Amino acid sequence: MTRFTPSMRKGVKFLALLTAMFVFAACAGDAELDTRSNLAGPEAQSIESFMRVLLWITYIVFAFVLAITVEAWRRFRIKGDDYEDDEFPAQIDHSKWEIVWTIVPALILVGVFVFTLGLHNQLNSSEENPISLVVGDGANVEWEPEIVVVGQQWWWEYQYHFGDVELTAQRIETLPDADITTATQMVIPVGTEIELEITSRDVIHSHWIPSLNGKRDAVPGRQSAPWKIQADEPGVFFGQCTEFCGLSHSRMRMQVIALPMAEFQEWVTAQMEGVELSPETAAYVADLAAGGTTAPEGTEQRAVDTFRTKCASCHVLDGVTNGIVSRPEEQLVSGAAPNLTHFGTRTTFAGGIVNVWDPDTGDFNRNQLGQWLRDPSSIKANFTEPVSEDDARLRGMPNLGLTAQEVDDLVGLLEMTGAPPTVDGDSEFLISETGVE
Amino acid sequence: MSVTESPETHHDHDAHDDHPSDRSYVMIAIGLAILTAVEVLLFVIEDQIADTLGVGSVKIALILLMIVKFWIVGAYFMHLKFDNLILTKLFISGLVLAVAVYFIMLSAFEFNFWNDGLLDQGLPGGIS
Amino acid sequence: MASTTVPEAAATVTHDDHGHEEHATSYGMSNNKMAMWLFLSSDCLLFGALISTFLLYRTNISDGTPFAEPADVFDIPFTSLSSFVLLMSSLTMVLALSAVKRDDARNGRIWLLTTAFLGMIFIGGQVYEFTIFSAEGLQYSTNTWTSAFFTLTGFHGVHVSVGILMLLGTVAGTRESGLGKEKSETVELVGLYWHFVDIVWVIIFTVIYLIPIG
Amino acid sequence: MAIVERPLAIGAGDDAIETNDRPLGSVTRPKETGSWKDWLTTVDHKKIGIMYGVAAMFFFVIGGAEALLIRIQLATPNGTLLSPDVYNQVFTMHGVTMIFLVAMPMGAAFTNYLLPLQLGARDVAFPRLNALSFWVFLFGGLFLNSAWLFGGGADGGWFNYAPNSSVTFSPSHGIDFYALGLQITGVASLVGAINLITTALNMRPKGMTLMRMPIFTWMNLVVQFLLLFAVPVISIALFQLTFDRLFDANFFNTEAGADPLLWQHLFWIFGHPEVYILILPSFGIVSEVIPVFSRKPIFGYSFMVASGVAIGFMGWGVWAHHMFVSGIGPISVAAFSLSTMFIAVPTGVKILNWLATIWGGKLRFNTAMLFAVGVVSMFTIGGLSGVTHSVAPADTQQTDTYYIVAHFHYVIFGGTLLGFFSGFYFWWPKMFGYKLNEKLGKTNFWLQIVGFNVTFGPMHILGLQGMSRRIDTYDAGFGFERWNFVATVGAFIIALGIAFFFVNVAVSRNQWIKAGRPNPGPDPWDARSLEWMTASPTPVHNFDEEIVVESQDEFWHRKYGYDENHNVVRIATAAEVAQDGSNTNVHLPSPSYFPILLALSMPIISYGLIYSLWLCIPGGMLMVYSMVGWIFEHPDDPNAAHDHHDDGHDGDDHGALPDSGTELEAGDGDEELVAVGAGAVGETVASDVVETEATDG
Ligand code: HEA
Ligand code: HEA
Ligand code: CUA
Ligand SMILES: [Cu+2]
Repeated sequence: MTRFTPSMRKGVKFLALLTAMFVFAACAGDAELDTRSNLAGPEAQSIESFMRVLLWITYIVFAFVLAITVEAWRRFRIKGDDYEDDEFPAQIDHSKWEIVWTIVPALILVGVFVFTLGLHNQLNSSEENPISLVVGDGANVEWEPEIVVVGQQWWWEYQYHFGDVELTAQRIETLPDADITTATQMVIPVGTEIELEITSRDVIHSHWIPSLNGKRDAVPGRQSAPWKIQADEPGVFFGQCTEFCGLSHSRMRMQVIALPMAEFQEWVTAQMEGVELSPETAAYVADLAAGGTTAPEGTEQRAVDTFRTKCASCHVLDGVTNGIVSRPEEQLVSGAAPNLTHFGTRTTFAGGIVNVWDPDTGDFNRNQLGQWLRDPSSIKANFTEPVSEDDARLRGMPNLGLTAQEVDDLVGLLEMTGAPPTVDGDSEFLISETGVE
Repeated sequence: MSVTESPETHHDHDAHDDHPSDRSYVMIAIGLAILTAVEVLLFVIEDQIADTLGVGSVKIALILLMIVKFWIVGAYFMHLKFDNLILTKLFISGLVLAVAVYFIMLSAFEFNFWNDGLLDQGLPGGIS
Repeated sequence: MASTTVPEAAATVTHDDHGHEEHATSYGMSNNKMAMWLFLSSDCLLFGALISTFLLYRTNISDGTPFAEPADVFDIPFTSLSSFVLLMSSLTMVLALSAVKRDDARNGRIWLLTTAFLGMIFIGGQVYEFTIFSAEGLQYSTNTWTSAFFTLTGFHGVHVSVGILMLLGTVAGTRESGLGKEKSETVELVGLYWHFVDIVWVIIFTVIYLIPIG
Repeated sequence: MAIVERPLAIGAGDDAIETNDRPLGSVTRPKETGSWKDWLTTVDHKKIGIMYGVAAMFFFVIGGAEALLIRIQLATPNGTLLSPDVYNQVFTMHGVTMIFLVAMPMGAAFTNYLLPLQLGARDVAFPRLNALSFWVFLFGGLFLNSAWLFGGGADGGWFNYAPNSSVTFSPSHGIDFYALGLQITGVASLVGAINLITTALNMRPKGMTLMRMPIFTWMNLVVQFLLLFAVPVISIALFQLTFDRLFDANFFNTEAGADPLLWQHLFWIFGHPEVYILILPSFGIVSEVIPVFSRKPIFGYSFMVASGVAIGFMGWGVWAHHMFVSGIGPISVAAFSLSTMFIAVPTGVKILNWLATIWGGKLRFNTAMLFAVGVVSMFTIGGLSGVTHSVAPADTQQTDTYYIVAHFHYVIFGGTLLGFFSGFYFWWPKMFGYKLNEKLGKTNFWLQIVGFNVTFGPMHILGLQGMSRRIDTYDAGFGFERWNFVATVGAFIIALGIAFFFVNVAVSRNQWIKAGRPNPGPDPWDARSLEWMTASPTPVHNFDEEIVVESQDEFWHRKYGYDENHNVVRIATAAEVAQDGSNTNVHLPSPSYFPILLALSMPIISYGLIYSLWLCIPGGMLMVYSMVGWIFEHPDDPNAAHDHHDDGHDGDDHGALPDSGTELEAGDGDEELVAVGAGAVGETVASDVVETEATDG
C-alpha cells in the first residue's frame, strides 16, 4: 500500500456519500419555494415528473463514470513513484468503443429531447376556458382568465381587465385602466388555467411561483410570450423575483392566492368597490374632490387628509383619493406605485416581505406598517437619492417624514381597507408567514 | 482550417504568375463600377419592378449584386484567389460564422428579413 | 514575387550553428499576412454585430424626428458617389501594390497617396452627411435608429481613418529607407485592410441604404 | 531609424547570452536575469506565461475573498455583513474577476508557456504583441478592480443585463468600469488569439503536422479561434453599453423603443463560447496528464481532437439556452434546447476517452494525476446538471436559482480550476526547475475537492428548494439555512486547500534551495510531448536545435521503440534524447518597452472617458507615442546574440530569400502587423472618442 491509499479510501467513501446526497436531495425540503414538493399546479407537476427522470439519468451516468474511475484506481494503480521499464500497457483498440459512446449518449438524448418537446408544447399551449363572473353593477361577463403581470423595482402589480381589451398588442403604458389592480398578490380561481401577460416598467424581472409553474421574465418594452399558471387546490403560493433587478431584488416577492370559484367571485366583487368610509368622511371626501377646503374632523378625516396630501401623488385609494390624479411617473422611475384601495385584503406588502396580518394573532400588523411608513428603507433597501441632478425621480418608496400622528392615522385608514380573503370563512389559513424578521 | 493539411503543402506556389496585371485590375474596377451603377439603378426603378415582380425581387437582386462585388474584391484585389487556400478558409470561417450567428439572432427577434423589422408591428414577443 | 517564394519543406526554427534561419513557415506565407487575415475574419463578427443592431432598429426612426422611414432620410445619389469613390480607392490600392512589387517606388507612392486621398474624400462625404443629418434633427441620441446608424457608419469611418493613417504612415515611413519591393508585404497588408474596409462598405451600402423596407 | 530610444537589451544582449554556458531559466536565477525591469520589457513567451499565471493567481485571491464574503453573508438567514448594495457589487465583481481575470488568463498562462514549446517553436509568432496582450490584460484587470477605490464596483451581475445597467438604474460608475475594463481585457484576448493561432498554424517545425500536435495545443488552438470570433461580439455589446451610459445613445433605452434582449443575445453569443474558452484549456491539460501517468498514449487521439473542435463549433449555436425564460419564442427555445443537449455527445466522448485511457494503464496517482482524474468526475457532475438545464421546460424552474450556481461552479471549479491545478503540479518542474511536494500536494488536493463538493454540492439542493441566486439574504422560513451553512463551511475548506497550494510552493522551493537546487532533469515524469525534450527549467531559447517531428508524441517515440514482438522497449534515455539547453547561438527577440507603455495608455484613456475627457489627451498621446515607437523600433536588437547573414549563410540550399519583409522567424515580423494590430487596438479604445465626436457634433 502506498502512503496515500487511506486518503484515497476516504475520498471514495466521500464521493459515494456525495452521490447519495444528490439522490436524496429531493427529500430535503418542504419549503414554500420548493420546486419539487408541494406542487399544486399541473405544469409544475409535469416538470417535476420529467425532472425526476432526468435526475435519474444523471445519477446513472455519473455513477458509471465514478465506478469506472474507482475501479481503475483499484485495479491499475501502481505502487511507488517510478515505472519499471517493461511496464507498457497496450492501448485498447478505440474506434469501436468511440462509436459506442458517441451513439449511446446520442440515443439517450434523442429520447430526452422527444419528451422535452412534449412538455415544452404543454407549457406553451393555451386553452380557451372562459369563466363567467359578475362584475361591477351585477353585469355578467365571460372572462377569459388573463392577468397582466407588471414588474417594477421592487414589487409586482397585477391587473385584471374584464372588458374587451387586446392585452398582447399594447405596451403597459398604453393599457386602459384595469378593473382590478392589486400589488404583490395575485388572486386566481382554483382549477382554471390563467394566462399571464408579463411585462415590466423598468428593468427585467422574473415572475416565478414554483409550486405552480416555472418562471417567465418580465421584460420592459416586451410582452412575454404567453405563460400560464394553474392551481388545482386552494392555497397561498409563494414566489420570488428571480431576475436580478437591482438593490432590493432579494426583497421582491409575491404570492398567488388560489380561491374556489365562489370565493373568487366574492373577492372580485369586493375589489370592484372603493374603500368603505363612514358617511361623514365620505361626504368630506366628496367635498374635497369638488374643490372644498374643509378642515378635517376626527381621526378618519385627518387620515384621509394626510393620505390626500402626502400619498396621493403616487398612490390611488379609491374612495379617498377621488378627484386627485396621481402621477407616479413624475416621481418614480418605474412610474407606478401600488394601488392601495384594498390594502387590507392582502396578506403582504412592501414587495411581499412583510405581513399585513400577523400570522400568529391574525391582527392587523400595525407595528411593521407604521415602521414602513416612518422609514421604508429600514425595511426594504431603497435608493433614497434621486436618479441624478437633472432627474429627480426616485426608486422605491421615499421617506416622507411623516409625524407619529400621521403614521398612526394612516395605519388606521389602511386597516379599514379590508380583511384578507377567506376560504370557507377560514382566513387564517390564507395568512401565511413571510417577511424578514 | 483543415485537419489534413500538412505543413509542407504549399498550394499555389506557381500560381504567382497568374496575378492579374494592372490592366486587368482596371478592368475589374470598371466591372465593379458597373455593378454599383446597376445597384443604384435598381434602387431608382425599385417601384416599377416591385409592382411587377414584387419587392422581394429587388432585394434578392441587390443582395446578389452585393455578394458578387464582395467576392470580386476579395478574390482579386485581396488576392484570395491566388493565395494559399488557408487564408480563404480562415476568412470564410469568420464570415460564415458571422452571417449564421447573426441570422439566427435576428430570427429569434422575429426579425423578418423580407419585410419590416419588427418594432413597428406592435409589441415584440411572439412565436419563433 | 519574392515575398512568397519559399522553399519547400523549409521549417521555422533552424538554428544550426552557423545558419541563417529559414524564413519559411508551415504554410509558406508570412506570419504577418496570416495574422492580418485572422484579424479581418474577426472583424466580420464586429461589423456583423453592428449591422444586425442596425437591422433590428432600422424602422424605428419616426421617434423624435420628422421622418417616417429611412428612405426619407438618405440622399442616395450622394452616397452612391462616395461609395464609388471608396470602391475606386481599392483599385488605386492594388495599383500601388503592383507598382511596389515591380520595384517602382515612385508610382507606388503616388498610388498610395491617391488611395489615401480617395479615402479622405469618402470620410469628408461622411462628415458632410452626418452634419446634414444632425441639422435635420437626427442626432446621436434622438432614437434607436440614429444611435445604431451613427455607430455603424462611425465605426466604419474610424476603420477608414485608421486605414488612411496606415497609408500615409507607409509613405512617410519609407521616405528614407525607400519603397522598394522588399516593402511589398507592408503595402500588401495595408492593402488587405483597406480592401476589407471597402467590402464592409459594399455591404453597408446595400443593406442600409439601398434595400427597401416593406 | 529608431526615433525612440532603443530599450535595454537586458538578459538578451550579447553578454548575457554568450557569457553563460547555461542559458537562463525563466525565473530561477534572479542574479543572472538582471533586474526586475527585465520582466517589464520581456517578450519571452515563457516569462509572459508565468506573469499571466501570477496575475491570475493574484486576482484569484481577490475573487476568492469576495466569494468568502458572499458565503459569510449567506451562512445564516438575514445576514448583515454586507449591505444589499455592497453585496450586489461583491457578487458581480466575484463573477467578473473569476471569469475574466482568473480562469481566462490562467488558460492564457498555460497556453503562452506551453504552446510554442509543444510545437517545438522558439517563441510565438509575434513576441512583442504577446507582451502587449499580457500588459493589456493586467492593466485592464487592475482598472476593473480599481472601481472599488472610486465609489464601488459594478453591481449589475456578471452578465449585466440591460436596462438594469443603464445610468438610471446603476448611477454609480461601477458599470462604466465594467464596460471599459472588459473592453480592455478583450483587446488582450483578441491580440493574443491572432498571435497564438498564427503560431500554431504557421510556426510548426518540420514534420509537425496538425494531426501530430499535442492535444493541449489543439484544444488551445480551438480556444483561440473561439476568442477570435467571440471577443468582437462582446466588444460591440460593451461599446453599445458604454455609449448608452456616457453619450446617451439608445441601444438599450426601452423608453426609446429599444429591445433589452439585444444585450442578452450579444452577451451570450459571446458568453457561451466563453464557457468553452474556460474549459478547453483544462481539457487539454487533462489530456496531457492522464496519458503520462497511465503510461499509455491517449485513447483515440483523433477523436479527442475532433470532439474538441466539435465542441468549439457547436458552442456557437446554443447561446439562447441562457434565455429560455426571457420571452424568446417557443420555436427558438425548442431549437436551442436541442442544440444544447447534443453538446453532451462530444463532451461525453472526451470523458469516456479519458476513462478508457486510464483503463488498463499503469496508474501513478500523484497530485497532478489526482487533479486530472478529479476533473473527469467533477466536471461530469457539472456537465450533467448542464444537460438538465438544457431541457427548456425544466430550466424554467431551475434558471436563476442556486441550481445554476451549482452547475457552473462544478464545471468551472471542478473542470477548469482543478485542471489548472493539475497543470501546476505537472509542469512546475519544467517551469521552475523543482517539483512541488507530493505530500502537501495531496493535502491540497483532498482539501480542495472535499471543500468544493461541500460548498457546491448543497447548492443543487438549495436551488431545487427554490433559493434564487443573487439575493443578499433569505428568510429563515424558507428552509435554506442548513445547506447554506454547510456551503459556507465548504468554502473555507476550499480556502484552506488553496492556502496549502501556496504553502506548498514556498516549502518546495525552500527544500529545493536547501538541497542545493538539484535539477529535476528534462523529463521528470517520463512524458510524451516536446516541451520535455529540453532542459528544465526551459532555457530562454527553448530548443538548441530544430526538432524534426516524425510522429505524434514525438519525444516518447524517441525514447521508446518496439521490438520484433511489438513490445515497447526503451531505446534511449530522456537525457540522451533531450537537448541540454546549452546552445548559446540562438537568435532571440529583443525586449521592448512599448508593449507595456501601449497597454498603459488604455486604462488612462478609460479613466478619461469616465471622469474627464481631458485625461484622454495624455492617454492618447502615450498611445500614439508607443505605437509609433513600436513600429519604428527594430524588432530585433542588432546587438542581440545572433548572427545575421554574416557567418556561413548557405543561401543556395534555401533558394533565393528576400532580405527582409519576409523574415518569418519569431520576433521578426510584428512590425507591419502592429501598424494594423495596434491600429485595431487603438481603434477599439479610441473610437469611442472619435465615434462620438463624429456623431455627436
Ligand atoms: C466551464 C464552463 C462551462 C461548461 C463547460 C458548461 C457546459 C454546459 N452547460 Fe453551462 N454554464 C456555465 C458554464 C459552463 N457550462 C456558466 C458559467 C453558466 C451560467 C452563467 C450565468 O447564468 O451566470 C452556465 C449555464 C448553463 C445554462 C443556462 C442555465 C440557466 O441560466 O438557466 C445551461 C442550459 O442549458 C447550460 C448547459 C450546459 C451544457 C449542456 C453543457 C455541456 O457542455 C456539458 C456536457 C457534459 C456532460 C453532459 C458530461 C459528460 C458526458 C457524458 C459522461 C456522456 C453521457 C451523458 C449523457 C447521456 C447526458 N449551462
Ligand atoms: C472561475 C470562476 C469561479 C470560481 C473559481 C468561483 C469560486 C467560488 N465561488 Fe463563484 N461565481 C462565479 C464564478 C466563479 N466562482 C460566477 C461567474 C458567479 C456569478 C456571478 C453573478 O451572478 O453575476 C459566481 C457566483 C457565486 C455565488 C452566488 C452569488 C449569488 O448569486 O448571490 C456564490 C455563492 O456562494 C459563489 C461562491 C463561490 C465560492 C465559495 C468559490 C470558491 O471556490 C472560491 C475559492 C477561492 C478562495 C477561497 C480563494 C483562496 C484564497 C486564499 C486561500 C487566500 C486567503 C485569502 C483570504 C481569505 C482573503 N460564487
Ligand atoms: Cu425584480 Cu429581481
Ligand atoms: Cu451556456
